[in-house]
Amino acid sequence: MAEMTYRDAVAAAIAQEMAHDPSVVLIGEDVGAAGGVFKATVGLLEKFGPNRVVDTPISEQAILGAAMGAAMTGLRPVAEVMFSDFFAVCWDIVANEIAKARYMTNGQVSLPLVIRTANGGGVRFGAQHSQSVESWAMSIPGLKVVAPSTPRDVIGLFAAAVRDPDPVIFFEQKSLYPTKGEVEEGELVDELGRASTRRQGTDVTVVALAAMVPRALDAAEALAQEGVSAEVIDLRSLVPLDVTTIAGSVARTGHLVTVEENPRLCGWGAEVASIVAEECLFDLDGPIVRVTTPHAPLPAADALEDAAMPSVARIVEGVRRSLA
Amino acid sequence: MAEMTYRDAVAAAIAQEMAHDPSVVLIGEDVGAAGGVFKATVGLLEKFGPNRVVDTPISEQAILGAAMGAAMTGLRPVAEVMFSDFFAVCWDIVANEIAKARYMTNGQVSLPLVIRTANGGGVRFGAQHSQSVESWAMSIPGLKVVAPSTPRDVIGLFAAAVRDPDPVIFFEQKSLYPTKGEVEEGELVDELGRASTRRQGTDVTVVALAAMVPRALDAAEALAQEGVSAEVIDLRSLVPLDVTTIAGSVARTGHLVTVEENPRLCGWGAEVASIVAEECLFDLDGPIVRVTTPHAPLPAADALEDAAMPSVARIVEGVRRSLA
Amino acid sequence: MFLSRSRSGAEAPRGEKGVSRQAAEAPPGQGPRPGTEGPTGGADERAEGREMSAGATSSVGPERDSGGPPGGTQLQGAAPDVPAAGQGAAGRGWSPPAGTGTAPAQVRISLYRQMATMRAFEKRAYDLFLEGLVKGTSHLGLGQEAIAAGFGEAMRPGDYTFATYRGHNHCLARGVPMARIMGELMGRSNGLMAGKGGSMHLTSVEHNMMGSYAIVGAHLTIANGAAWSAKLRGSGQVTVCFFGDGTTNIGAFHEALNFASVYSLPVVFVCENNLWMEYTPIQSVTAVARPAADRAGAYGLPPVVIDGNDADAVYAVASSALEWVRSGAGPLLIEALTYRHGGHSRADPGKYRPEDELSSWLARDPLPRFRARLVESGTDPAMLDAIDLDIDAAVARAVEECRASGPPDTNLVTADVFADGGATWRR
Amino acid sequence: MFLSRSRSGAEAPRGEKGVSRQAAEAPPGQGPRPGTEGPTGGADERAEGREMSAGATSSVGPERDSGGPPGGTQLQGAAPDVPAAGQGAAGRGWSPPAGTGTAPAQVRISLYRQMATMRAFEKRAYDLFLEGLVKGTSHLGLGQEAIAAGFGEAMRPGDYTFATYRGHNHCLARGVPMARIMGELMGRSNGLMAGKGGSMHLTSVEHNMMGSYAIVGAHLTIANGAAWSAKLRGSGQVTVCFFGDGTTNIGAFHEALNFASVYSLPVVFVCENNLWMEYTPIQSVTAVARPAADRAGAYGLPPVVIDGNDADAVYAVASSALEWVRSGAGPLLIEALTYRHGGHSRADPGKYRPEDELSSWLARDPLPRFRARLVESGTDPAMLDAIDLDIDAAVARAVEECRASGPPDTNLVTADVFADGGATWRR
Ligand SMILES: Cc1ncc(C[n+]2csc(CCOP(=O)(O)OP(=O)(O)O)c2C)c(N)n1
Ligand SMILES: Cc1ncc(C[n+]2csc(CCOP(=O)(O)OP(=O)(O)O)c2C)c(N)n1
Ligand SMILES: [Mg+2]
Ligand SMILES: [Mg+2]
Repeated sequence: MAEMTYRDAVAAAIAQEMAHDPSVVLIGEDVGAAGGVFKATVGLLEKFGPNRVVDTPISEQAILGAAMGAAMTGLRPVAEVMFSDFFAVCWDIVANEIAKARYMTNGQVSLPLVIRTANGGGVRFGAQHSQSVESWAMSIPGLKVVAPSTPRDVIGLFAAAVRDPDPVIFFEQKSLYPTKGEVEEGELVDELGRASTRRQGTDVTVVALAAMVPRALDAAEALAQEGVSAEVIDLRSLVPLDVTTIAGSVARTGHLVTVEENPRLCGWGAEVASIVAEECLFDLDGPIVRVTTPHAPLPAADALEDAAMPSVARIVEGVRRSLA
Repeated sequence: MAEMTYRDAVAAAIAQEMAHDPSVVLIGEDVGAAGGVFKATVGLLEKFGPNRVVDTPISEQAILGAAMGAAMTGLRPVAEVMFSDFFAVCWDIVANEIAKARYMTNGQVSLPLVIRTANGGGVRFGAQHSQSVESWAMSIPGLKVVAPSTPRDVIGLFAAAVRDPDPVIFFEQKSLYPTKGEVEEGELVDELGRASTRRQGTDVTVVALAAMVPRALDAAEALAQEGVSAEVIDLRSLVPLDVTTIAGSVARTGHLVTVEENPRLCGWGAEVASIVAEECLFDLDGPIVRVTTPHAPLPAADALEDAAMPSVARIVEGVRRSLA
Repeated sequence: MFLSRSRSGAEAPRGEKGVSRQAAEAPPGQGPRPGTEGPTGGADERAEGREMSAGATSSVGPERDSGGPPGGTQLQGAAPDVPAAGQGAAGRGWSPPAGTGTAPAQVRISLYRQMATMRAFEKRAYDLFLEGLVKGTSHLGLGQEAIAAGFGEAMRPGDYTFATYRGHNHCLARGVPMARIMGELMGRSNGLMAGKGGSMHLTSVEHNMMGSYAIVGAHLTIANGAAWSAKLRGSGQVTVCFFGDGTTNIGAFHEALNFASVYSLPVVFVCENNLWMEYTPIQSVTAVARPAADRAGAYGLPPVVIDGNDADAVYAVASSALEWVRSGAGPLLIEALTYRHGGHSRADPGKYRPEDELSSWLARDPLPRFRARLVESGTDPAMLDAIDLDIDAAVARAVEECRASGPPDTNLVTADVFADGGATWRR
Repeated sequence: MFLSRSRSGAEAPRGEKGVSRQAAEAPPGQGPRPGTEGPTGGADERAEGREMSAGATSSVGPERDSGGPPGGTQLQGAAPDVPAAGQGAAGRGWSPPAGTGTAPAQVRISLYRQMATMRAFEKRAYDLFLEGLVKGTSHLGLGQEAIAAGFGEAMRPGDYTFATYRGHNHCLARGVPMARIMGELMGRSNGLMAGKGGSMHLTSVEHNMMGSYAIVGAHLTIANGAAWSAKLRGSGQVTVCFFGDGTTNIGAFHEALNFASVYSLPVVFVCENNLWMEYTPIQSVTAVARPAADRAGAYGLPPVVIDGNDADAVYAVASSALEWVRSGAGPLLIEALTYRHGGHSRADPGKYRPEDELSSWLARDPLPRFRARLVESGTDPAMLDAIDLDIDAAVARAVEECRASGPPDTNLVTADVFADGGATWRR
């Protein structure tokens, strides 16, 4: 066991997989010599050399297109999109090409690739550098979608993503980069599609992802003070989605609250809520409450951004509404 | 009253607005001399001249960027994205720039513009030319989202979109282009955000959009044969969303089924379902059922595409499940 | 109606060129700034004015203040015939003036004031960052001031500016008050956008500073739109769009340049080539040596590289380029060589850059270089010192104003998503 | 492990060039096609082989069948040192061979057979559309056959093809059976992708036909990836990427070309300039006269325009270009002038095109032109007639095979979204 930041866990995860499989290559803007703009790829160029760690021009379409073409022909590329907001400049390659290639070719094409990206707000980058766009990826058939909340999961889930034969979008939550956690020694490889129950509870199921997990845990702690026992589920992966764990928990608690950094409309919280409303309706003893940011872009100023993000207080309030 | 195709209604709508306001300009690929690849802009170049009807290179980012810059500075551009799938090549301009400009500038910038696009499947164009992406737009704060189901609504909603001070994404469902409907004479201008109850019913609320509206009506007809009275709501606009009409109907029927062309995850159906699960849970007497395409790209072959799209039979089956 | 049916209809006579243009309304609140009395280029529309030499550009006088509309305002004015697709005239034939030009003394003093203001402002911003008062990210233009100042001086008040996240200088160049910019960096209620945009999105429509954009490349396409609108409205406004060397490798750059050239839009694209992207040297990821100039030919434009650290040269080139573009001869692409003194963004010390590269560029710092040249050509150093003192005082006042401002009202979180002032997406 | 730690690690000695490359495995099911015995370019890796003249390119023999891996297979083979960013050598120095070359008679017969096959196939496809049997959209390459044939003949079996929705000819050129292509157009179970992709997405990994792409521009970036992979694997494979004139104005084109040049990727970009986008002439929306060639300089590449309606010329240029690119000298961009005889897609009669333009191009129809030249140079017309008859019979058989195939099983709707064969997104 060693304590490690989420940021360092990213580099460790990539190093683990590059060492494990020589067909793994890393490509992106400033990922090499600079060690990444978030310093999440430090040391990889030195370790694996410029053949396998490639600094690129500012050409997101070219980067992801190269990853796709390379994945078709024998490599396992890991491509970085520096901020997840930049998916918007290369969404065609992700949503129209990568996601659909296997299907359209009737299974001829395999795309074992990972696209890593820094996702989410809380660090005062403003509206074009703070979005949580994991739901964009979730909505596109053919993509797998992963978003770890701890350094340990960064490694385990990243390894699973790299070894997966399908394209995986790997969301690193930027507000978590400096956070620390224990990581066991040795190779770590998880399975995609397993949620983790971070806290057991009996009164309400709180489903969260990435940076909202610690916040949901804080809310659960606060709720415990007032006698409410909240179960907190960390989804870890949106596709595959661990409906079994969610439904099992709701069957016991009768109440569901989702907590996401996304704006109000059409986020994964809506998907989870509507699955439960379809499959577990009669388990419910109260309304399904979604805690999100308002349906607005994220503001830059600290005071405003803090007010926009789901806070512990808003999660607590959401739980109260679900129980009312 | 005159009968008109949905396709011709588009041209009529644009002509109405260009005649009404000289600051309205039309820009896009093949929209001018060719009258549009769907023949939905026929006659406009002849009527309004090349200053106001502009044929462009294949440069979707440049087209939408130009629309944005022009809208900031006194024009009311109508830009065409030929197939809605191509939003993926210019999503940055839509989601990061157009949607956020007013907010980020604290209200300094107004973007009175419309982006028209041919949306959806059913015409054997395959996975990259058949997507329904209205939910992509719905998920981005700052955009209004409209999708008419009839020739009459094409005109009324388009006029409302053009006259709206906010950016509106206007989805023309390509499978509806050849369909016909009655259109009253004279200028037609609707209000955005009003759903239309296309059929009254007492047992179940079926919420649909665009090409799924006629299909839902067919299903309601079939259900009537078996004694089930379905109310069919045509949303017409996703943002603003007419929650009042939906909730009012569910309060009466106790059952909700959504019908969308989207793949399974995170579509507007999930949003509608989760709003109802949050705000009207105790009105519900059965599970909320979403009828969608499978979570897969759309296949090209007719036999396969027909199997993928929500059919009358699948809608009927969905209603039965909601009533079970 | 600025586009009358009779002129744009199919029946309208084609080929009526050079229709007299009504003077456009100046946007509200936009007086001329001192130091902008540069040459006023001909605003005559020449939809087919290709291959025109710069010398042939006629100068017309009256609309010195031909400010266009700020966002959303609909303008009066006859529309020129915009060339149909492909009739566009690219800016072939123009070349930058030789030498550094001979700007009036008054302009040069203004250039100095501008650069010194930018320098003092950004140094203070950096200090405030170190104090923890500038909380978000920020990207300084220290060392790149001559470009912002030179173009800023040459532009008319009605011209439009589009900049990147590295946009403080360009805001200042358009006359945006320091306190409003600093307030935005500090996330205060007095900020230009009350803290909602942050340092990367500085916008002041009132000053025709049409925005700072944080996604590489996008704003080149948006700048085209403002230029298109100006052209259609016949307002004589020119758009100037600034961006970095790294931006030349993204798709939007390519689309925007081709588009501008095809429609002969009145826009000047200015590539501030500071040799670096964030942490990667542009040279290492670009197929050509001069990232902008070596691409100009791909858009039918002349290759232009200028010394971006020489305010006189920038001003001379900017004046000539604006005049040319304003004449209707189509867009231009100008690559200005420069260097950022610091790192890419706030905390980055920029240590990845070779020592000698940095020191050679510091030796070409545009501010002392210009000051020395001014003094050499007879300007009293005491006068420049007085300007410096003035500026220091102004910066100090601005910071005080910001410190006195509270945080923005949290109600703003859901304000102005839509034109009705709110964020309501339902009924 | 094709990239051993010791070679790629920081401690590895740099600069080991020209490490001997193990012959790459041929992809399964891929025998040589008749008529591919053209020159085999040197597969020697020269990571720093810039400014090399075509004449200096060494030819090495043995790996005639150096087919690379099809999708997903991991290959053995030593990796060359890929140049770090910016060390890339662009293809400067290459120029197309003068004249139309002197291909062996056998190659020329094969070129004829290829073109005649394409022509017969597409004419039949058009008939089937009129019969209502081709239901989706489709885009014919009638008139553009010489490009597909010329490159197809010059490519090795292991080389990769990337094409657009107008890709029937390119599929045929790689040896994909007609019935599988026609079946896909007809949405039958015997289709190349069992009807799931449709005419716009024809793909046969088995033939290294790596796909047809329907979003303009995207596949240029994907082609780079295959080239990058080939380079890293040291397989000697070249990627050839075909696209239209209209594609040169979209951002992805720009990003792809710069990227290929920076990393000296073994890829040939072939612009089939047929003068039209869908219904808009390319000239009207492009800032330069030659949409690809006039942009080549922006990527450090030589401008190349060839007669795309002359199969001999295309073959000669293709052979030379492939050899050059295979040598490690970096990518090339070739603009081939041609014309589509019909409309953009199935129902479009193409009436918007000037009569004389169409007739002048019909007079340069590559098929009769080539046939006449063959006969002139001594080929027995009876032999060509026999080939034609062969082809007619083959087309008829293919159509019969399609007619006999049923619609695809509807279970395919949810098959192969993920690698486990299904569409399950939950547990
Ligand atoms: C599409 C996109 N990709 C990447 C980034 C991250 N990024 C921000 S600034 C920058 C470097 C830009 O370099 P350049 O254009 O030279 O401008 P400079 O910062 O030197 O002024 C990068 C890569 C971005 N903002 N947008
Ligand atoms: C991004 C994108 N924009 C628009 C289209 C629609 N479209 C399909 S083909 C085409 C014309 C392409 O012209 P060109 O590149 O010259 O190829 P050609 O069809 O002539 O072979 C257009 C505009 C598209 N498929 N993708
Ligand atoms: Mg730079
Ligand atoms: Mg073409």
